[in-house]
Amino acid sequence: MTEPHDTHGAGEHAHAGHGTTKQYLAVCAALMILTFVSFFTFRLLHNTQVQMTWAVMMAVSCVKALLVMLFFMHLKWEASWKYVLTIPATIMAIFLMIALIPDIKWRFETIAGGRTPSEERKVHMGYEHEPGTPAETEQGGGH
Amino acid sequence: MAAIPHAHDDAHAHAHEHGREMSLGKFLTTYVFSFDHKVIGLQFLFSTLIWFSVGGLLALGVRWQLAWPWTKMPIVGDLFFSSTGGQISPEFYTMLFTMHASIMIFFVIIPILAGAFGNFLIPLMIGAEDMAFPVLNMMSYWFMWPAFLCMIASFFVEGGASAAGWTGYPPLSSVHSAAPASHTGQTLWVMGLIFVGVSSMMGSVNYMTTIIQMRAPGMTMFRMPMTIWGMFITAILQAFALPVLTAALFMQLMDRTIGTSYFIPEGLIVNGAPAGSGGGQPLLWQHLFWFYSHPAVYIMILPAMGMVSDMISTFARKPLFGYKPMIYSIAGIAGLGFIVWGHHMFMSGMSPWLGTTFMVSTIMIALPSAIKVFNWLATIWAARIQYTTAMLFALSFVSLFIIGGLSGIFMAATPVDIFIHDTYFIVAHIHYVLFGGSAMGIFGGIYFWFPKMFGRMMNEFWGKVHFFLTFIFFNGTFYPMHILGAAGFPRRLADPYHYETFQHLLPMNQFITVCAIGMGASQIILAANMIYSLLKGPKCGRNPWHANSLEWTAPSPPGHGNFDFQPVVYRGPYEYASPLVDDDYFPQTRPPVEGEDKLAHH
Amino acid sequence: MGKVWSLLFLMVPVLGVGVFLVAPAYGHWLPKDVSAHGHMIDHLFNFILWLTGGVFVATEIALFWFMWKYDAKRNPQAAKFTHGSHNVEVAWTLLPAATLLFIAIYQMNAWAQVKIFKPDMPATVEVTARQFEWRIRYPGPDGKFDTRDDLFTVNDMHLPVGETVLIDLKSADVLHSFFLPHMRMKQDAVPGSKIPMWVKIKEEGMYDLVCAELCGWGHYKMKGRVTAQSREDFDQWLAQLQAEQERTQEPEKPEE
Amino acid sequence: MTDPHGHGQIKLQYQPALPIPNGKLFLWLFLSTEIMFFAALIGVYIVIRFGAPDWPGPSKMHLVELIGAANTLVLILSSVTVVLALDAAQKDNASLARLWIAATFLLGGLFLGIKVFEYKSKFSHGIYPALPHSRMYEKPDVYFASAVRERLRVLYARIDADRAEIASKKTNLLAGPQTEDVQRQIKDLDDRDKVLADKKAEYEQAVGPVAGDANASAHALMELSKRIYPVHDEHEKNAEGEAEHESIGLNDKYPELKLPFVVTGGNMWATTYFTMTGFHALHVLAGLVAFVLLLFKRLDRTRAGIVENVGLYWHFVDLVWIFLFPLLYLF
Repeated sequence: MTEPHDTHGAGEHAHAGHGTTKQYLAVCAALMILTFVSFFTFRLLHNTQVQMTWAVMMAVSCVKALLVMLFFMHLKWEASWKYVLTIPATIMAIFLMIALIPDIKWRFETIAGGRTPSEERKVHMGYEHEPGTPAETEQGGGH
Repeated sequence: MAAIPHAHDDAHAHAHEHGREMSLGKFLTTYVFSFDHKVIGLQFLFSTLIWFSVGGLLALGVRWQLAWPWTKMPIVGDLFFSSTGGQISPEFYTMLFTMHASIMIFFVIIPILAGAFGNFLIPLMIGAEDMAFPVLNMMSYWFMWPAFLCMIASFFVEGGASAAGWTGYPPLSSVHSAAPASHTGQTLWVMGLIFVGVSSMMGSVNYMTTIIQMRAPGMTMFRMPMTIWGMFITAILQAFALPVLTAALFMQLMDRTIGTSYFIPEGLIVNGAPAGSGGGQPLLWQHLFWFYSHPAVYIMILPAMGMVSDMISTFARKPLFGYKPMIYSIAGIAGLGFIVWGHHMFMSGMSPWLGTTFMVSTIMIALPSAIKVFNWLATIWAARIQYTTAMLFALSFVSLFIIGGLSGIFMAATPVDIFIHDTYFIVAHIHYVLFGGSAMGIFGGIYFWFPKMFGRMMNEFWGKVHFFLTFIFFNGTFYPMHILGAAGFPRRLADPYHYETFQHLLPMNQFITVCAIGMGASQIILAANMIYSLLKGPKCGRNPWHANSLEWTAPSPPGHGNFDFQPVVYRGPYEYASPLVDDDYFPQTRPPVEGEDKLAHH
Repeated sequence: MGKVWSLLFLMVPVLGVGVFLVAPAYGHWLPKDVSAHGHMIDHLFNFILWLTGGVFVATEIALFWFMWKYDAKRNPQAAKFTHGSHNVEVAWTLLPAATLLFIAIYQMNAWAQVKIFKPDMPATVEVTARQFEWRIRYPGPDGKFDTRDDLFTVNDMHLPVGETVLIDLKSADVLHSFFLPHMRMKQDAVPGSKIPMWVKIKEEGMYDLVCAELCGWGHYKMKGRVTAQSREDFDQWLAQLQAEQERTQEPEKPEE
Repeated sequence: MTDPHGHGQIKLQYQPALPIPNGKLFLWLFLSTEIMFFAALIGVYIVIRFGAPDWPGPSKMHLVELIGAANTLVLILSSVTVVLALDAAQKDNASLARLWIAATFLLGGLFLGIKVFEYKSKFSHGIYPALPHSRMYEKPDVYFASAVRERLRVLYARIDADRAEIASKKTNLLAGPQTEDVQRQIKDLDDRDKVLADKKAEYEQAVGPVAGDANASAHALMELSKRIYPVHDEHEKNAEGEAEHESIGLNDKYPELKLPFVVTGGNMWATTYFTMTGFHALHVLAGLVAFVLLLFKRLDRTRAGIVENVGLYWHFVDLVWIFLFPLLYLF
């Protein structure tokens, strides 16, 4: 193959809209460090402060996601259309997850009827003695 | 800049006719595996109309059973139930209404609006030669076919087609032993819906790109016809809501095939056998399903609203009243549409506190719909109405949508919903919105754009007969259902007269069934009219209705590439009865006249 | 033809209202309400019916009138060239908004009474739905569930009138819905959960118990019966049930 | 687009709203739909995870956090290489661009390879997405007990069949002439028979009588499950240190046993784990296919747009993993 495009200034400096190799490597290093931060948070704190580690790890993940989007996906250098496309999607995604969460609360309050989950499990273990089980429903109407 | 053609310029209309002899390969690429948005749109149109008749026949089966329970069902009874004297089984009845709803929603209304009209109209109305991604567009049609095949196949597998309701609520839909139809039929149903989802997703992304990037010069966002706005917002709704349904469908598929239990709770005993490993939550499906399927209700009506706005303005010979408020209310419906899904679940066992939240958002979504109705009414106020068939269907949309919209307020009111939830009141409401609304809009759209699609006019007389019968029989069928619902008549029962409470409602059900049969029969007129006009209808020029929007400046039917000149847009699409010009219409492409900028609103 | 079409559209409000006026006279209406809370629901239903009925008639008549008056064939006047009016738009946005908000707030109390403010009392009866029957369990003389003297019936529920009863709803297999049209009660039964319902019945009688959520092929025949009776009759019935059960049933396994 | 009808067709002009190519806009819109897809999966995971009465920690499920972290690093590296490929393509350095794409492909392949290794280690422990393949049971109930009994029955039947075969061979040999060779063969058979008999006795002893007892209590069955597949409460592990990791169950000691065991919440854990990583892996696979297609092209400046779009997709795949890793491995 010939190189017909050489005349278009192949060796020129990077586009105005893009980062330099150095920047990319720096971001990469930051991502790796952040990965280790969440990993060691888990190792050191998970047994004692569960909620805390969850919060830290989610925060770290959000920072990582932001770094990837800003630098690798070039959003840092894009025009303002980036807001139109990314913000609604992000809001919808977060909204969906938040909207599902009341189900958890519901499950704890109504299903378990105020019992703790482990107590609820004991009820399930004794399930054979509740109505609707095979032992008692032989005369049932199902076909 | 190319010259702007005259409205009745027939000279170019035939320039694009195809040669008589055509090789098989060329036939395939032109009419079957075509990249042309118009051909794909027509493929969608004809496929969905065929499914429309299938879904309608299934509905008549449901109606027969409700009017004359356990008697010999015509045709079906002889074919499959001769051993019981033609009396259908309750399993079959359950299958009938499940497949009726599934087909009508996923194979008719959604693909006919977005697939057929969206495909055909979007490039024409914004002045583009085709969609942004023609190959993707073709794939979006051909991805419907695996879905079609799944649905057809499901009727013939053991146990029959899906019978878990179109909502497919688990555990009934995800446990094999729960029902005879919960075997292969339900799996095929899930797979069919996944294919439909993939198809719609391809379409919606394509539409969005096309509308954002491929508008003709001068066609600003606020000069787009309402049809395009409806399609655009629908595409956004689909893009955000559909993936959630796809994910949920995959989960149900896994529950059904590899034994996971996303939606199967602990300790479930179905038909004496334990089901799955448990640990899932049945309500989770309902949340995910309605997160899509409530916006889907708007996916099924917003494009029709847009089309109706265009027809009303055209035949009222008057600008659309409140163009921007119309757009904002469509956007408002779409935005609110994402936070109201819980109103399908007031009785589902969801936290009643959540019910209150969803009630408020649901009540408020009536507001943008009300604004739209007022605007339509204001559009025909002080107008010069031309009673074409398309206009009659558009006006009936308004008339019937008022009923469908108002009956929604009953359901949104949580305490009232306690009584009318899962009764025929709901059935009446959904049909007033989907048949009285969307389907009437679709019929109107067919009469309106038929000349553009095929270059021939449809027969107006028979069109009006079709309208008259459909309108009468439609109301006869669905209006009494409000009364049934008020009497507590539950839906989805093979034999409601089993309960003393509902026995006195039998005569009314028989009346409804007679009307339903009449309504089904009236559609034969439409089919005959379409076929006859396709072959023998009078040829029409570019702009038979003297309408403003861009598609009417293209040849009828438009050739490859749509436009034989470069369209440039100078004004909005609703400049009828403008004092600036002598005609009562003022096409978007006509160069500006003196004094226009003073009058311009947009 | 414009006249014909306008009149056709006029039939919608005329017959629409007519049907709603005539239907109650023929018994095609809300079934008789026998619960203490039902009047709230019926009142809201009627309130919304009158409100939406007014809007319905007004808009449909307007539609008819515009169709009648502005027929191009009979109307020599030119169409009015207008793109809308800001003030009108604001008016017909705010007015419905206020009305809708009023409806939303007006009904909250009824919903809370029926579904949120659970009375603090032990359950009178536990209902477990399964394909295709209602299994009903009473706590027996000791007043506690999950004990040896629990009383069972199928599809035949008895409740005392004049006092609030708490019903626990469960499901053994798929979704069902506990629907008592005469008591304006409806609640889905969800497997894996226990959902409380409460009601105070005002009148003695026998009422249909309907399954209102598709539960399989036999959904239509999942019919139960609620017998509302005085406290004495109810207690007597329970005693009789207990006697029957002791005679016919082998002793249950003791609880763990 | 070419015109098949042969008459002159004008090229229409447009007025795009956004200053980006259609392809890039398409990709961003497509990614929006993908975000919703994964949001649904993650939302379901959160509901099930936090709604579950009990949820097994990573160590219970043989999930090694370090491997997950390593995989994260692999994906991050591949994100860098693909962005460098784009850089090279924009500078019209086609050969360098191809090199970076090849590197990305290899890293993506490495990611999938590690994933396959992880899946295999799950499968080898009897952890599958769900019953009936999975050998995990939710609670020590009758179904668990009968599954253990059924498994033991199959095992014992196999041993008994082998022993019967040995016995019949021995009878045949005894019937013939007793040469030295035959003597040795008989001794061989005796040894093998003894090994099998010992093994069965060993199994019987190890499993204990609980499995055979139809009325075994839930507690006894739980103890049996712990012998088969030791699980530790998070609190136990905390008190006694990490050493508990090493304790060996029957299934580890005798890999051929493949006995069922009880892990509360284990099946839901496996379901969500396999679903989420599985859909992610499918996306990785789709990316790899795209990279292969790119490798056949000359990646000069004219194709920088394609490289950018594929790169955007690949970064999105990376993005999803950034959230999946802590949610699945560290929560």
